[in-house]
Amino acid sequence: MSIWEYANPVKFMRTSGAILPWAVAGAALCTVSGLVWGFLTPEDYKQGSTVKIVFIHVPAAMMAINIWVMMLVASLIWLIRRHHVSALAAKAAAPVGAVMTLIALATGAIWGQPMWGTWWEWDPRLTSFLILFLFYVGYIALWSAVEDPDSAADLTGWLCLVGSVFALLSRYAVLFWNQGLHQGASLSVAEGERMSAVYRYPLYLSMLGFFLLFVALLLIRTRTEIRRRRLAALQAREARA
Amino acid sequence: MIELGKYAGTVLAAYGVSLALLVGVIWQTLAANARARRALEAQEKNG
Amino acid sequence: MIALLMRDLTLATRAGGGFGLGLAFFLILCTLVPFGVGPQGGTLALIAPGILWVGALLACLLSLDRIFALDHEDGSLDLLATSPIPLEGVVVLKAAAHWLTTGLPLVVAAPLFGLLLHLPAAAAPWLILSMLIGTPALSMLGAFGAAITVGLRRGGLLLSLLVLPLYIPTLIFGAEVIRRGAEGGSTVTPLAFLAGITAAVLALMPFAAAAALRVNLR
Amino acid sequence: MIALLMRDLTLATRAGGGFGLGLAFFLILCTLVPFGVGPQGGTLALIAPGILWVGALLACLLSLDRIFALDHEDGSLDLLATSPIPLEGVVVLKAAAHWLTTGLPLVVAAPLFGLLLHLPAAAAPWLILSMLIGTPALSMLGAFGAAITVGLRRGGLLLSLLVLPLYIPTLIFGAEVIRRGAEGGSTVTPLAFLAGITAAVLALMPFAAAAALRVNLR
Amino acid sequence: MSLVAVRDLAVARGGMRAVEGVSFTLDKGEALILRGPNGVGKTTLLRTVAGLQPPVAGEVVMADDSVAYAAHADGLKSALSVTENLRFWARVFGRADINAAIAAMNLGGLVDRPAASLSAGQKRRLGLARLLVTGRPLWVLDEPTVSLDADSVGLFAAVVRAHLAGGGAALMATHIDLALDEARVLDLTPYRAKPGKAETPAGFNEAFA
Amino acid sequence: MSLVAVRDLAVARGGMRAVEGVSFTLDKGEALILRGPNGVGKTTLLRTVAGLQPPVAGEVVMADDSVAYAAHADGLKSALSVTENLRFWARVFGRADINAAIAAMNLGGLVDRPAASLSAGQKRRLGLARLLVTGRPLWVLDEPTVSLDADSVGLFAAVVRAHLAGGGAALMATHIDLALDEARVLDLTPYRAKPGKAETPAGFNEAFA
Ligand code: HEM
Ligand SMILES: Nc1ncnc2c1ncn2[C@@H]1O[C@H](COP(=O)(O)OP(=O)(O)OP(=O)(O)O)[C@@H](O)[C@H]1O
Ligand SMILES: Nc1ncnc2c1ncn2[C@@H]1O[C@H](COP(=O)(O)OP(=O)(O)OP(=O)(O)O)[C@@H](O)[C@H]1O
Ligand SMILES: [Mg+2]
Ligand SMILES: [Mg+2]
Repeated sequence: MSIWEYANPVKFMRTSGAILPWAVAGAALCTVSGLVWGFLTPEDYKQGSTVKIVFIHVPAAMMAINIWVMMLVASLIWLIRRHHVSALAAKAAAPVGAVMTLIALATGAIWGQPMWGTWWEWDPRLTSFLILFLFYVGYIALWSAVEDPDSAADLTGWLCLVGSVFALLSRYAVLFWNQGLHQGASLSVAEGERMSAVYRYPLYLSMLGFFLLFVALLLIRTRTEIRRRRLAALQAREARA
Repeated sequence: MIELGKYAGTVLAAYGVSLALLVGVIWQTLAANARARRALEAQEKNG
Repeated sequence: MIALLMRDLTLATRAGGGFGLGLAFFLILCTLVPFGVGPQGGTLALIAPGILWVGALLACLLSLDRIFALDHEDGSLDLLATSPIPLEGVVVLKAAAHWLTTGLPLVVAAPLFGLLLHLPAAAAPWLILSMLIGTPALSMLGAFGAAITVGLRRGGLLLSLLVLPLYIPTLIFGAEVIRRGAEGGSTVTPLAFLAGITAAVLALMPFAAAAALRVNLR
Repeated sequence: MIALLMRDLTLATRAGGGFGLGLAFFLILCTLVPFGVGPQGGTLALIAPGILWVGALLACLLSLDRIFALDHEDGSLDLLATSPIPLEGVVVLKAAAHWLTTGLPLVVAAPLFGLLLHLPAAAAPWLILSMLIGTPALSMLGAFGAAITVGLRRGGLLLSLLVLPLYIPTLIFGAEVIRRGAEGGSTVTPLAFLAGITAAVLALMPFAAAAALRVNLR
Repeated sequence: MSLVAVRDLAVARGGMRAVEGVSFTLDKGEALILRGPNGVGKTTLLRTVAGLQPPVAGEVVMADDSVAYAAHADGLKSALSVTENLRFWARVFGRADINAAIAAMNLGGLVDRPAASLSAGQKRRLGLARLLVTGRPLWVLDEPTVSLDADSVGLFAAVVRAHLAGGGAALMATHIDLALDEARVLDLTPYRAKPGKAETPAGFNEAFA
Repeated sequence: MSLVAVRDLAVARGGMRAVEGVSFTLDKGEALILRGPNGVGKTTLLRTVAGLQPPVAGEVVMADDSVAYAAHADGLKSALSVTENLRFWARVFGRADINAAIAAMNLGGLVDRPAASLSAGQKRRLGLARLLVTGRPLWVLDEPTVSLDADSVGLFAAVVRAHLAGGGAALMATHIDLALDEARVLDLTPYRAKPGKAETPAGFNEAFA
């Protein structure tokens, strides 16, 4: 079975209906246990109990970026292969991505207050997330402003394409503009500096949880979009008859 | 009850805001889905 | 009369109604300014009151063309003009709807954006207060500008030119309230001026706007 | 092809064409900022490069909706799409006309407005140079945004929301050039980035904009 | 008494008189169709009668709040449903009941549809229902059937006829035949304003001509 | 060879096929009038033939650069004079001479007037002159006579007839009678698309219905 077949709405409804319970259960299990485990970890000698924030902050930040990449892929599939469900999936993903970005920003800001002594600093990492959020908002606004779904899918697809390039470009521009305070990615850093296992395993778990949560939300939201489109399609057919 | 030390407010605020946002999208997702399902069923019954 | 207000609010919150766009624009502006000015917290804090007010002005401004233009295009305005509601009432209601969908969200969100610009915490209540008092005047003056330009295609830039000068007094006193509040000084005088301007605008502009509308309906 | 450019320029300079409105808006903005920020020369000089660039961005922005919308409404766009000129060419010409009527006057007038904001004299040549290199990208990106929103009634605010984030890299490097120039530092790197962005935008965006136009003509 | 009496009316557009010396009255149950070539001033006359612009000379006598005006644009919001659209206009005109209008226009099956999803004919029916909920006796209609097909024109004529039968009146401008045989026709061509100094100029173009 | 050959064409609007299976050819000197009720898909078909939107199925065969399209909107700039408007379109279409068009449309006395000051009938004549300066053989016209009076309609018919006589062809949609007796008429009603799954959906509304 090729992945293109998922674009057939009926097939998608059937397959997603079968996957959905598992995704929901997995998401609930991993997110809840990851966050609870994370919440129960001991204090860091430097950051005190604020280290517990990492279990929300990092998965959310990761998903914020990944969801945009997923939207880019879905938009490309729509623009090239014209699979309608693909366009709807991109539309369905955007609000989840925007919320993930907001969570990363909010937890970061709250964390920054004790750590850096300020709610907000124009650090490159933070700033590029703010820009990513702007792109999410623009993308969502464009979807809701264009009435004709075919045009909306095409236009948002192009916007996603151009926006991706500019989000990346902005990131480098921002790095040039200001060197920041934020720590680098510690999951990939050399063995010696790695985050201790006490924090690492609950972090992995809640990252998996956030990912599954996204999958579950994406499936439900895409199904919602399909139903809405079907309703509109039935009404349009009636109006024309 | 676990001890959060002097950063209790910070940690709780971070978890609180995040959970509120998560619950927000989840609730919106489910509500919209239910609404769409109901509207579609009504249409398919009538039409 | 309440029906008109409710309809405008409903329309604004429906898909494509543009609710929240003003807020997003405000956010973008608060992001752009540090890119231009540089990320130093000290400089930003200094100019934050001014930037926040200018941002609110512009966010208001860009949504003004929705006040009458859509109703003009689809013929609603003609019908409203022949309805039992006096045209002055229509103006007030439309300005009120604009404020509720644009001004009020800005007031609520402004402290958050203040954080981005390192506005001192002491200034936040003054920010809210000054915007709460000042923004209704922005909507009402905007309604006047929108009434003047309603017949023009693509009158957006012209509208800005007409309305921005009218916004200057509100801007000056509004920013002054925040600045004095941040320094712990007395804010009574600028607050009084701000409130006075808003009161006068709300009392008088509906007549001017309705007159302009009548001309454009002709 | 040249005919289209000439027509757009003629239209812009005729009554109601809006030539000079962008400049006037820029001027108003440069006067609003001191009202909001306070008149201290030191602060103003510090933020002048940023304000000038942000002002140019906004002045550009507010005239964007004229790029395609008028031609869409009166049917010219349909006819241009069936004409021998490829749609990509139409996009480039319209963006060029927009730049000539909006961007270029801003470049020329910017040093004057720099005076209003106490921009140091050493920075003026850098201001002109950076705007000369950067503003064409603004017009071209704006044409893309205008092509996306051409079918929407009253898409002004949405257009800003879509276009302003795309302006960020240009803004950052543009303001950086002026700041470094004023301090006597090396401006080569930001200038190179600025020119690179403009070149890439001019090379690639016409295709994206033409694709969006085709969707909206459908 | 007549619903509306127009006496020696002169109307102006673009700063110049378009027609002058127009007089007519409309009683309950009467319809009057204005005709004339493009630009003679039909639209202008209708807008003056509806009170949207002041007359240059002459007068329009009628009771307050008796006109419902409609041009091509229907005043419908595509984001609102059929009910929401009608209820809005009903409330603006101080009335509550929209069911009668829905029934009269046979819109029953469509009440929850957004106006955007209606077909052209359905939209037209909704536009007519909007006239009904105003409760106004005098309909002033400007080219109400532009680009409508024959079926929709027939529907429109039937509604106008019902309005007349219910004691209303209608004043319309149209180029095409509406199959409303009971309507009187007034050709505006003979009333075209003569260039020449009038004592009160209608606008800049006349004041300086 | 024919100027345009349309074979088994299906066109879509709003994500759904409007008409399908339409075939016709137009030779030099021929005119075809499309008819059908509101919303059947006349406008959509014309835009597809003009190349403004892609067909869903079937094909439109013609030489490159042979279509001149015109809908209600005339593509005229009210700030420009008659000459400026015409010269612009002539240059866009790679031609230089506008005098022939001005003479043909009897616009000689108006050349320096801004388009804003023209009457509706004069505007229409200018719009037709614009078609002439394109030099394109196939005219695709969508409701070209909407809200024109009888005189203007007659003028329009004469111009189309001259175009046909000069070796051109015309494809038009209209609800009213144009007095172009030599034109063939194609009623689109029988070609209305049947709901039902097509293998490639025309858009969202078909993919999900
Ligand atoms: C609004 C502001 C912030 C944003 C948008 C943000 C964004 C991010 C992102 C994108 C990551 C993922 C890095 C990666 O794995 O590649 C991250 C990780 C992290 N952030 Fe933040 N951050 C913010 C504020 C803060 C603050 C104030 C702190 C604490 C002082 C902080 C501490 C961390 C830590 C410890 C990590 C984990 C690094 C790692 O091990 O990967 N962040 N943040
Ligand atoms: N915006 C305008 N500015 C100046 N003059 C105008 C304007 N609109 C119309 N006119 C002029 O006013 C006169 C009356 O126009 P009006 O629209 O009332 O005519 P009409 O009889 O309704 O024509 P139609 O049959 O085309 O609808 C015309 O001579 C016209 O040229
Ligand atoms: N913007 C739109 N969005 C969705 N559907 C549309 C839109 N415009 C038209 N349609 C639908 O497309 C179909 C074809 O419309 P089209 O305009 O081609 O018809 P037409 O034959 O030209 O009608 P008319 O006689 O009213 O001009 C109609 O059923 C209409 O409902
Ligand atoms: Mg008229
Ligand atoms: Mg049509």
